[in-house]
Amino acid sequence: MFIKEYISEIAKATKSLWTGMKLTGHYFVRPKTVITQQYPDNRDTLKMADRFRGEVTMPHDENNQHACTGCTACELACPNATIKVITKFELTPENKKKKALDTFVYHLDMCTLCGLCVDACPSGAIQMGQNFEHSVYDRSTLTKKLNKPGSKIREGVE
Amino acid sequence: MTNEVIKELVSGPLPSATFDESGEWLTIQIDAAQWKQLATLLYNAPYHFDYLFCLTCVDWKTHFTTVYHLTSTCHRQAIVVKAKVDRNDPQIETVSDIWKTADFHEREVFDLFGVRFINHSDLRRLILTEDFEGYPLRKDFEDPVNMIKL
Amino acid sequence: MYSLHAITNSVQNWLNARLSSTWVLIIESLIVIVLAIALFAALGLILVWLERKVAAHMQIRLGPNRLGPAGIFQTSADTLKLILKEGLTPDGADKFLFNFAPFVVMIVAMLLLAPIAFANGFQIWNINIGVLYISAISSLSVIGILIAGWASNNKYSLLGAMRSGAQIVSYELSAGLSILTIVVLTGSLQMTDIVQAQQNGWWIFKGHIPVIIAFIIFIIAATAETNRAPFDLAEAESELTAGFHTEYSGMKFALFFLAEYINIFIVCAIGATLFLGGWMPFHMGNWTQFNHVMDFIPSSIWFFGKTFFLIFLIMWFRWTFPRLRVDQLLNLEWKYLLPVSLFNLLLVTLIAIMNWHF
Amino acid sequence: MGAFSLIVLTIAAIAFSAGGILAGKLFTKGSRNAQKGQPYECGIPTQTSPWHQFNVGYYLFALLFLIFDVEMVFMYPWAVVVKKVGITALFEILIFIFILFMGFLYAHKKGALKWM
Amino acid sequence: MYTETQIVNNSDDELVVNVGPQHPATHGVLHLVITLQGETIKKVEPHLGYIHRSIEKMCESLTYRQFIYATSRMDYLSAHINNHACALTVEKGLQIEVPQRAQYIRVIMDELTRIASHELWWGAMAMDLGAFTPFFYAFREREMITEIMEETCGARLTMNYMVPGGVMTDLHPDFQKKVKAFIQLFRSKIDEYDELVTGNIIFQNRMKGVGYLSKEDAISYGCTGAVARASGVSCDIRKLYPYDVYDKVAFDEILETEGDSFARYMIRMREMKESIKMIEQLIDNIPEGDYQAKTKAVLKLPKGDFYTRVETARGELGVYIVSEGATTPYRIKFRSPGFSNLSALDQMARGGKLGDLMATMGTLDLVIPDIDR
Repeated sequence: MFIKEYISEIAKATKSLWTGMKLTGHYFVRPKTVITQQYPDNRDTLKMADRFRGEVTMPHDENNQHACTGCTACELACPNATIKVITKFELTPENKKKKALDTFVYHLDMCTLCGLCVDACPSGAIQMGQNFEHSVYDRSTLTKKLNKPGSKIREGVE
Repeated sequence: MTNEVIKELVSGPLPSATFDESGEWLTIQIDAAQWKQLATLLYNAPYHFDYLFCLTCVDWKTHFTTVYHLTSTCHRQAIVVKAKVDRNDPQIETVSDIWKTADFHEREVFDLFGVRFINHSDLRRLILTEDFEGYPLRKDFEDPVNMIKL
Repeated sequence: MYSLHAITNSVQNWLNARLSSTWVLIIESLIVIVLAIALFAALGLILVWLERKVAAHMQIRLGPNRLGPAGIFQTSADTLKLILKEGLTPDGADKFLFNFAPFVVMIVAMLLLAPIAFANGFQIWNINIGVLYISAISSLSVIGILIAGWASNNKYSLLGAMRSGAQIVSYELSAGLSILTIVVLTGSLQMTDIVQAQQNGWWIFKGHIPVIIAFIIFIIAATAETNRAPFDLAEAESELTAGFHTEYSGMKFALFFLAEYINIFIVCAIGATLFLGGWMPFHMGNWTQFNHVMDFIPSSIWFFGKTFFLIFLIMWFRWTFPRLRVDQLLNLEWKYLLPVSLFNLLLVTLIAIMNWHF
Repeated sequence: MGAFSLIVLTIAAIAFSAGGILAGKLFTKGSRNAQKGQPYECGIPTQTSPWHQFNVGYYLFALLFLIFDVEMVFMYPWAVVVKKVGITALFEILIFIFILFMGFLYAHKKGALKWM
Repeated sequence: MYTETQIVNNSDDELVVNVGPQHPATHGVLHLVITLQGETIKKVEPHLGYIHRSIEKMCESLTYRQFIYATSRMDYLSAHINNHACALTVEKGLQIEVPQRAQYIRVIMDELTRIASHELWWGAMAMDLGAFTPFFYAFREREMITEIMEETCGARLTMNYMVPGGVMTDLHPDFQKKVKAFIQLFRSKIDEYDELVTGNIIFQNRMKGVGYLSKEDAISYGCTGAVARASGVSCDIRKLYPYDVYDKVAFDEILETEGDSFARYMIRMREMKESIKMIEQLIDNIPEGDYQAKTKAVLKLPKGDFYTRVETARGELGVYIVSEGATTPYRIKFRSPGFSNLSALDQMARGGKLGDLMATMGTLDLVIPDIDR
């Protein structure tokens, strides 16, 4: 019947609206369910995942030594020409010439953080860092030199 | 339905078509002029290749090939048609009246390769601006501003 | 116990004792102007903040929380930002109408304040046809929106204005009919009379189900008349970017924005007055003790409490429901709300005549 | 305060709006160029003017509204006296609403409420 | 930009409105030119290219290991699946046998990506219809997935996790535990979605009967994914041409026949539940072993062309590689699902209201970088 249908339609509609309102009301009265993070405030406690790819870093040990042999595998693996490895020749104790790293230039502004360079590195010299706060005022500061001044290759890394 | 049946079907009206079965699917190689005839043939019953799932173009420096991947939603048989297009005067009959999806795909190919699709209802640049010069996906395209040679 | 009524009386007496009647009028006018502007500014700031907080908590986030405790100064900062923005007039616009529209909207919003009883005896104009006055003035606000949409020379604005016109005009019918139910029960168009009639109980409690239905229809119509989601088709940002105020920027936009919130306040105030007893405290039959406690709460608190409850209800709608389509919106009015409210009016008439209400 | 309050409130509204806009003008340094003056249409230069005749389909609702709103104005005086008049008022309004409703049904049947 | 072609041939009562590139409903830089008559849509004409990066051209100069990263940027919501498709194509060319463990991981990741993508779609679509709150509820669950991804893959959106021969790194030790916790939570939350949106009368009225696409049109326009399945076209690549371990999982291909926006909506909602089922079957049975097959340092595909189809969250993604035997592809073509789905928009939106267009576009689930590539 028309009137009956008409009324039941209204009743059904009202019920469906009320179900939705109940849900939003449910969350409204429960401030504990808030999921947002107070980002700059929680910086000290913010823990990024270990594998998070934030930037390419080159770990140095306490003797200011790294593991980069200057083989340019990372440079070749990089799809965007983000990495430029500049090598030099050093004399070994046996008075032989040996290729060594001079400067490891890393263009963070071109990096897509794909992790292919780390994958390609045969000596584990570079790693992905967890830092994600990369905003700077001048783009030129995003071109980084990853090996620290005066650093040397670690003994035994070939 | 096997590849043999299709071969038989195609080689009747189009004796110059060549077949290649080395890939995953049967590949039919034809000339641009024969494409419309073949398309109509393939679309109509009983084989009913009603689903054009990929349309693209390859620049071979000497010529283009437009590549059509077709399948049938009832028989699930896929075939590939490669039509050879002249590079100096690239044109081929449109199939947007058979498969509507070809409308956009042909416009994209026109935009990026410069292949003109004859009788296409609305052949305009789809992605690039109207005043753009050159066809970026051609092998000899050079863009001194945006392209970085590695 | 102090009350706003006493304060106004003493101020008037104090003025009357010292000045001539013309000066009293001028000074009173100035006081009214200052109070009205202060109310507008305060409401704008509070309601926008409240909306953002309500929205945030429904959306499991915190909302503004940086500027001041719980972010209460956020809206002040926003206003400051809007003041510092350039108020642009597009080249192709009808310059006079474009700049005139915000004034129309504001004037309408301001005029609607006149008959509202904010507290016991605290009212700008105790007009004897208060309800009719509100119906008449509130329908003017659509003109401001139409002017704004038309003058912008923008397609979104124009479509938004057209939608708004059809919508406000349609929903005015069911709003008017649900207001009429209360008029029928009270037998008066005066706001004070309507409030007084609810001394022994609010209409929503005494009037059986028909009044509750009228109340629901009124809330729906009020939401629609103020262009609020789910009826915000005039702005429908996913369809018309910003609807009728697409071209407005800076303070001109702020005035539209403010007027929207003021209008919400006003319709909710009217709703509270008609259905929830205005400034009348909550009384329970013969519980004298309880009634005394309730009386102790100032009448202005009662009024604002009820109004803000209704405002919360409208905000709750907004942050729960999707938007209606424009033809569905008109369908809802013409096929559901209007017949139902007509029928409902008859029921209420029967109740009123038979004295079946409490 | 009486009807004089209307003037007072209008002045208040104008003062408020004008004050806001003037304050805005005071603090901003406007610059103008051709792009800035264009109407907003998602960043694309607008092609046709919106100021030409086009079909919106709202006008039927406007006409219907006119009918109903006028009827409603008649109902206000009735509503005030309904309690005093008693049961006669109910029948009167029944007839009134019946006629109104017939008109409404007619409009509905004619398809006036259907969106074109 | 497009001025010359559009102005003319407008009859008097028509209004040409641009929706996009800067419009809240287009979720990106899609540009639609809409011809309106009153509120009724006469024609919708998409203009593309605002975010075209010519990934196909770029890939021609990248090696077979490198080009995969670029595909994460196409359909960024199903980055895993894009990478998966590329890895599969290279594997097909090189005939590499992928270890079982890697196959399991890949499928689980694909399905998690699908859920994440559908969640975002759900929120964004509700936003198109004017409801803001669902967006945040959807993100609450999506955040759990992105956190799982972050732990294992190292990124939240553009993962670059699948490499030719397997996956880049092994699973995080907590992976299984977290996925199970997510599944448990998600099952309860999906009811909330239904309460808030699916059952809502306004929503249903907005969606039902809107943006109708017939089965024939769906096939002819080359629609895939939820768009085609809502019209009754069986086109789930996972079922028809299973890759990796999809043939070992029991799941249903979700089909509806109405062809309207609500059917497309329901398909995606049901797909999420189906994905949960698939993950549940796989998560406890990940075999031990290598996660990556031994491959050469420099990959060279043999001469020939290779085509792979996978099912992304939006539909069928085809990767077509023409190889000349070099270290880089000679020509690469991505057949993106959004591109074909978008071409059907005109057909679907015609005759509807302006509000219907938003409902239709919302259920098409357009990701503009996927269309523009």
